[in-house]
Amino acid sequence: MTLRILYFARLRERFGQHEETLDFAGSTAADLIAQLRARGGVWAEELAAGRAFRVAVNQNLVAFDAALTENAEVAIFPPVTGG
Amino acid sequence: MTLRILYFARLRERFGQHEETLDFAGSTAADLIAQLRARGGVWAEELAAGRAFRVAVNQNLVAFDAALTENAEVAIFPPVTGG
Amino acid sequence: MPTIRIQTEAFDSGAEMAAISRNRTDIGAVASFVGLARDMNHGDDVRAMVLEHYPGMTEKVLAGLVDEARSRWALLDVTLIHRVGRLLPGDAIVLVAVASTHRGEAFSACEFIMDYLKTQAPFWKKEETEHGARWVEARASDDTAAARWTGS
Amino acid sequence: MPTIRIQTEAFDSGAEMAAISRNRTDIGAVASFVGLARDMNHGDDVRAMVLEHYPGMTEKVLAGLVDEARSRWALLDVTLIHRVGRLLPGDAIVLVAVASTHRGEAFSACEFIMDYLKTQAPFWKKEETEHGARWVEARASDDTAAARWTGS
Repeated sequence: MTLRILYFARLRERFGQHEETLDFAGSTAADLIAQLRARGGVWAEELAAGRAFRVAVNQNLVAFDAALTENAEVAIFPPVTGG
Repeated sequence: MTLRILYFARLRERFGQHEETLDFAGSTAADLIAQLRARGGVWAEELAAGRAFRVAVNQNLVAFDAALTENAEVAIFPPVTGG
Repeated sequence: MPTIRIQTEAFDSGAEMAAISRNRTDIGAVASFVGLARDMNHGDDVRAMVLEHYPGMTEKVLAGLVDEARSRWALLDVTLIHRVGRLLPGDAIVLVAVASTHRGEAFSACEFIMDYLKTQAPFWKKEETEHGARWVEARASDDTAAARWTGS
Repeated sequence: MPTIRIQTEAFDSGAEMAAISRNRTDIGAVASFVGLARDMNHGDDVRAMVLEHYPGMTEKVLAGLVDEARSRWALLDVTLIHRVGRLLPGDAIVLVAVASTHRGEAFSACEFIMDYLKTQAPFWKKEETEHGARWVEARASDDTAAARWTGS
């Protein structure tokens, strides 16, 4: 399936991009994280197990076992710090 | 001893006075209430056991067993309803 | 540093709340509360209300409440204004604004001051309704609210 | 009826808070909170901060928070304004104002909205300090604060 991936804040800066379109063969958010982590470097570092980051699918916060669907907008970002 | 007694809100209206100077032979706030209650009429009614009213001595809320002292300013009033 | 006022004049709650953080850069949080005169109470139209107080004791109680709040929480400033006299529906009766570094202290102190003011400060409200004037009765829920802050 | 705004422009928190009860006589209580940019954090001078957000999701989350508050408490009106972009110390970042008949609902709803906003709404702060720029880390105390509202 095709996914639109968005990065925010520290992750956007570390990854050097705000947005990408990705071909994805897995099924859950956890699978996507594993695929990104496999890129190594800052990807492996920032998305390592134990690092705090959040995933939203179609603008809703989800647990890592959430299923992804064709053309979903998936956002990956650090814990929020507004207010 | 001589006491200055103040009444507020509903009690001021029912008693028809805001302030009086009183000769007092008792010792506590409860004694004073008993002396006022003995006047009968609205005094007996408003200060009856079980009616909700408060006593302040020299501008501090006190329990009914508080001792009164010469020239004390004693205020008797309904439960407060500001804010 | 705290501002405490009892006054017959109307006050501008927005301006008072804004003033607490003006020209300061160390405040992270301002929690505030405004109590207003409503046009309805216990099902009756209220046309106006008159607030009576006990001059002397009121000032003492309000200063004591603010001191107590400042001893419980790290506060940067407090503003407390209470009107007395005749008020119309929509008029602000009371304002409590509390400034602090973080929001937890500001919220707690603001609510604490209001809860104690409601049960300790010698103010009384008389409402003018279509059926005549009546003194507002104290609410048991206010005692319950104030009791939250003891023994904790 | 609720007002929800995300904006780069500064806002006048006093004017916004006053506006919520203007020309109304049914509101008895307005609880509000203003979060401000401070000149100091973790011991360092902060010269400015930049607030980033996730356009689209932010609007959705804030509307959801306000809806949730309105389903939990009887509220008469809510105003929620959050700035994004570059802010200077002393600038208001966020305003939450809640109007209700009685103060308990207004205080609870205001604090609830802030607690959830802090942990759910996609905003991120970056501080410019004397040692360079740094992303603000989430505080565990914010998760604790938000957890108070679940399971009660």
